[in-house]
Amino acid sequence: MTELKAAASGVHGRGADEGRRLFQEWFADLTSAAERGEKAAYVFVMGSLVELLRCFDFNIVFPEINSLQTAVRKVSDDYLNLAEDHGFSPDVCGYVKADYAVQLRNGDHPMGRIPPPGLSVLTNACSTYVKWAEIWGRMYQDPVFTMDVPGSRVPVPLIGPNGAHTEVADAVRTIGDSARFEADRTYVEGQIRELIGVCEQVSGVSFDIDRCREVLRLTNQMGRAWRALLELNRNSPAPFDAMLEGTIYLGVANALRGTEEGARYFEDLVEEMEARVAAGMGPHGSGGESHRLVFVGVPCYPIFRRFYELFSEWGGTFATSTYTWFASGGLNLDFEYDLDRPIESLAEGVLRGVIEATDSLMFPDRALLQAIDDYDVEGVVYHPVKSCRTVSTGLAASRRVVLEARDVAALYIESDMMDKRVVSEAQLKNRIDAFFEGLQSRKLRKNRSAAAES
Amino acid sequence: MVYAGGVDVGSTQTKAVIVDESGAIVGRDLIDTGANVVAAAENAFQAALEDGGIRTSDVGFVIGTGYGRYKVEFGDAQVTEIVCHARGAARMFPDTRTVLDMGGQDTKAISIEKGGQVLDFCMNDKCAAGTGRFLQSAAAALGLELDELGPTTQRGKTPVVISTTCTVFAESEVLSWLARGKSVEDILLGVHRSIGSRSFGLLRRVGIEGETTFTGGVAKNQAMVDVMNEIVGTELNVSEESHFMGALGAALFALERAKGAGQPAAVGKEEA
Amino acid sequence: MKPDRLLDLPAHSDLEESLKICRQVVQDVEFPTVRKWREGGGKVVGHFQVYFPEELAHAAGLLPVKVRGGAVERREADSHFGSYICSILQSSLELALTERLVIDLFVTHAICDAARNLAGIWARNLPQPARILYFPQNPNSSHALDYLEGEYRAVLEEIEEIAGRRVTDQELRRSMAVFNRNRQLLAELYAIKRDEPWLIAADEAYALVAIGGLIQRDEHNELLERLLPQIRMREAHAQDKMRVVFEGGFCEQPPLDLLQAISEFCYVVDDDLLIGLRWIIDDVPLEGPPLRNLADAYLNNSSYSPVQHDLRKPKEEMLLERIRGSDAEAAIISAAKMCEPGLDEQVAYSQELEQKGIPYFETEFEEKMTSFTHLQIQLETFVENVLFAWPSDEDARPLLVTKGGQW
Amino acid sequence: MSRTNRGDGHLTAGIDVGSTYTKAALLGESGELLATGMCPTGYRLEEAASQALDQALTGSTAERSDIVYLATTGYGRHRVSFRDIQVTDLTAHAWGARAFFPGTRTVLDVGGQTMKAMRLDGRGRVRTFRLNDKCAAGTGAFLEKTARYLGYGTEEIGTLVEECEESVPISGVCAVFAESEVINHVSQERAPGEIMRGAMESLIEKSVRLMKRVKMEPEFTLVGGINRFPTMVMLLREHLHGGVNVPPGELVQFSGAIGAAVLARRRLEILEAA
Repeated sequence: MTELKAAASGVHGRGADEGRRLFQEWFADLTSAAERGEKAAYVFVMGSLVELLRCFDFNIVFPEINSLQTAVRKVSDDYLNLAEDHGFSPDVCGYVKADYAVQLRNGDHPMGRIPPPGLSVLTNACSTYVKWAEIWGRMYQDPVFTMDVPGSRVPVPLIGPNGAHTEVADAVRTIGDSARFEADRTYVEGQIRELIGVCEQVSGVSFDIDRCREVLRLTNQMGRAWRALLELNRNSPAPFDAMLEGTIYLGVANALRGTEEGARYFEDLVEEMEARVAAGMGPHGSGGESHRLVFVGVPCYPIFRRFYELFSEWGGTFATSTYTWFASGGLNLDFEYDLDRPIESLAEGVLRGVIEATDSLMFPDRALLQAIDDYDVEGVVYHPVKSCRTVSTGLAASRRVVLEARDVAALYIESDMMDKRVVSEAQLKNRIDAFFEGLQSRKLRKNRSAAAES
Repeated sequence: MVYAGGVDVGSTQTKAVIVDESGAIVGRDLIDTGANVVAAAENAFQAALEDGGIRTSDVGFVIGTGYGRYKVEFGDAQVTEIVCHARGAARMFPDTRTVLDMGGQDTKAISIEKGGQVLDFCMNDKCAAGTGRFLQSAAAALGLELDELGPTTQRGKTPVVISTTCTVFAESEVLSWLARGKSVEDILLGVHRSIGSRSFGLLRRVGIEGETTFTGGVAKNQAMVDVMNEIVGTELNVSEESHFMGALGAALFALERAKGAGQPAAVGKEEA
Repeated sequence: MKPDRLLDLPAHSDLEESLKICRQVVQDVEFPTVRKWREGGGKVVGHFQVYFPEELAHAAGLLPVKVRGGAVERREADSHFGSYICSILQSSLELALTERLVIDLFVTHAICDAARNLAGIWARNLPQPARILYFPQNPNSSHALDYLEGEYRAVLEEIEEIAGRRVTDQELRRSMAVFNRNRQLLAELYAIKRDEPWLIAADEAYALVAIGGLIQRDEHNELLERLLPQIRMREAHAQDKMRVVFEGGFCEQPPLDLLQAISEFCYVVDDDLLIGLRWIIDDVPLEGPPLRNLADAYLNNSSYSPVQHDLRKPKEEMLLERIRGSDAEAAIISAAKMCEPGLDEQVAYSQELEQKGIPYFETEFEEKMTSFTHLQIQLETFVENVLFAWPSDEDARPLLVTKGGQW
Repeated sequence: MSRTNRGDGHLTAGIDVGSTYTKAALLGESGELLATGMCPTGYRLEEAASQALDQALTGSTAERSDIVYLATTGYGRHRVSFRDIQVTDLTAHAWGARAFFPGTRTVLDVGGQTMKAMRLDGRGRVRTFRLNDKCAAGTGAFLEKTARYLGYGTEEIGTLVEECEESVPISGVCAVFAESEVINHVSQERAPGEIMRGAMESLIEKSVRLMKRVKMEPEFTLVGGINRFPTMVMLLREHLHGGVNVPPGELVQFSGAIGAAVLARRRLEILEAA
């Protein structure tokens, strides 16, 4: 074993262990809060506004994470069935249904107990968030604050009709249009100030701007590490699998943003990954990265580990995943809060985060092509899910654009992130196998023609 | 003489093909898969050997494909049927760039390069809507045999609009049209068009380029071919051997392996 | 030359004939009125469900067209979407891709996650511009009005670009007056449905409303002004039918045949079909800044739907109000297949009606459905309940007697 | 035939014109079940209705003229010209179930093609009901298909399943995919009884889900063709941890016709009171 490898194996797996510990602690805290009869502030990953809520000592609950945990822990069926027994359709978002069932069961959850909402804060980044919070409003009469965050108004396609290539001009997006962006930012800032009033009322804590500054600073610190982490996966082999491990890291990033622990966790993680890179280690150990891929969508949680294996068995590694962009609360963006203007800057951060997240879902072409180039991938795996129309609606159309623009292979597989009934492992395997068979013969032909030329 | 074999184990039928050194089919057989999949693969293979008058020991390499590909216990390797159909179609019609395969419970659209390498593919994911099963249900509801479907449908003039896509409900929808006084011919034409439209959606996903070859058991139904030709707006290639296309592709891959032993596998996972 | 009339009604056509033609045009997936408008050199602003301030397009001399899908065989659109998408989204794109409906500016809204995505898919595949109009989902914020006024201004500028001219406040006010009148007339139509439902069947009323989304409102006003008195004079007698509210038609539209099937058993005394055309309740004031007034009306003088969030308008309470206001006995709580907001709301509605003891049934529909057997059986069953039920639990007694424990 | 044309025998009748069989039931003056009749439906619905009714009459001492009110149900209910009223299957089965078991609050009706759940109130009203109108298909036909595939007759299923403790899970939403799951299990050499049990459990689960969606309350009554599978009844009882009423013996298949006859009686009462 080389020295590098020894060094790497010293820190290898630290992030995973530590992440697990932090997650368990988080749920343990929530459980004891629930047992003390406390309530929580409910937030969502896209535009979470957690930084603001931390200033009021709220227990923070991410219902999306709770729901996906029921699937990862293989009990989502129980929860989905209960919600469907209460009238929910099999065709609607599984996250909403699992959470509804958690509420019906007084917060009973495989990771502990979830306190009920005393306040719900959401954005319109996903329209289903809005319907979701209305459910809590009905169940608990808790204050619901919907932060209205306008997204990009005019989509300009990367590749227009008839294959005409048009560059995406930033001016057509609200980001980059200074007057329009500033108007939207002011609109969001106005609402943040209204939200501060609501938080003070609900929590009985008065807002402390210095505390807010400190929280924002910690998010800045975490964001720098997050971006460094994603960047490290441009190496070959990629040090971690963006679909499997990336998703675990995402959980920590959301739960612990704006905290000391969270910031430190990601700095340590970057150190671990740097060591892996130096030792040439990938997620499957040393080497073994036959095919670099990009993942588009939300993973298949009901068979999470197996889903990953269906790719890794063929030597497939996800160098990046759109999930680590749109669900990171804007950590992926080259943006830091201006600590001299905390509220103004928080408004800008929320606005940018939501716009970039929704753009990466609705108009993902440009970002995907960029990722294909940056991460040097040979295949794109689209995984639209029944549960989530926000993420899934445009993927079939995007796939066509990407295939026209780059010499990559694409796989399009539909299943769900929660509902085992629409996850057929045999079907998935068949398609994934065919995809890799295609990738293999593509590689072989490339090698042959390269050999013929030389 | 080197021979190679391909066995395509589908959900309802199992097909086996033996090819000679030139890749020409010298033996073929088709049987119902039934409950014993392992036996079905073996029986179909043996029958194909018999059909070609070839001994087992003359076959250099066998590849299994289809849903039951891992049940071809005498097989040397497995390849998915998507890749095999592409290869088979390219052999039969070398200018094929798009393949439409309509099987018992799935329909797939595949775009390929010259030579048959898969560029892209799409399949029905959610349910068995728009597959051969839909036709079977409709035929059952109308009391027709499968081979009567085509001729009957061809007599249809004004197709009814079939709104359900669910194979199970197809039967009751067909009956409700009958009750409303529509003719069997027009109802069947409606059923075929409904399947045609869904398949066209899949074809559009991978893009329709060059010649399109229509494979699978349903391609034996001339009415379905007519409907597809009309919807796609061009004449689709249909081989006499359309239902053997997957097995043929597998046999061709096997032939490559039988000839070039020692070279790395182009596709498929080899048995350890 | 832009035509004065888009709807080809024979001179002096009577009520029955007019209704028949409206029905035909509303179901025609070739959009003859829009075609005629374009052939006359007119331009079209197509707006996806639910609401759009059509006054803006009207003032610029463009034809605002409600994009609400249609029962069209889908060949082009399917491949752009996944499996779990409602029909209206796909059929709307199909209509555009096949050039049955040509639109110079397409506006969609963030009413749901799927519709918001439509803008991107539209822009990738069609040469004409598409945009999203974000209606505020926090209408309870004091900043919402300023924001929405700003959005209307931006949309107006885009419309002006299409029209090739500026729009004056005076023109906006003139259009607002036309639309105010239009909503008054629609309210009169709904008053007939409520007070004398035997005079007009649900599908007929629907066709009369829907035609407004396909012609200029001036023409629609004339049509309604001519027909409403004729409806009131219609020879029809009241039948003993159940009075119901139909809920679930705010976006995807049920086929007319479905409404007709309902009419066989029930009087639909109120509904949310094409609620966007009737979104604003009272007249929008003509004095003062027009765009601000329109924005204010959207926020503070409006109906409800599952896709608008407003803490002042809990949907289930709004539904109860609709049921009470129309003196309905029961409700049909429907939702389009795969419609996330509609299906989510169905849960809240049914729980509320259950609690209040109001009979209801839930159903799903799709714009392209052709078989209504399930729905008819449910409706019949409903009606039968009235025919056979005992007056109270105490009155109920066994109707089948056993002979010494033997059947 | 109008009501006034009828004799004064004070009998009521119900005819259930189903897609395969037509069934008739005859009730006496005080509500006792006098007789039943049954014949294949065929193409001539009116004739079938007549035939079934006559058969019932033969089994009693009554004549057609003794019938004062006649209700039809089933898919051919509108096609019987000598009816006084027609009611839907839902209403007829609900009232049929209540006629047998007055405490019935939830009715589950599983037939060959459809599955229905209804909740009733004390006044006999169907409060809410649900049909399996989505693609999630689970009906009696699936059981028969599975049995046939495994090579067993309907009557052999009982012993087959009861001999097995285990079951293989069959989870597919799509009935077609569910069939291929069955095929898959067969090829993996799982015992036929276990597969059959799995198919039944999947059907039970779907039934119970449907009942939950109408907010089920006891007592439960099971009607429809599924009663031909006693094992299903047994499993359903296990699943609901308690009683499930099943119409007695041969009368199982007459619950629609009896329901219609009972409704005829109720309607007569209302008319006479008026």
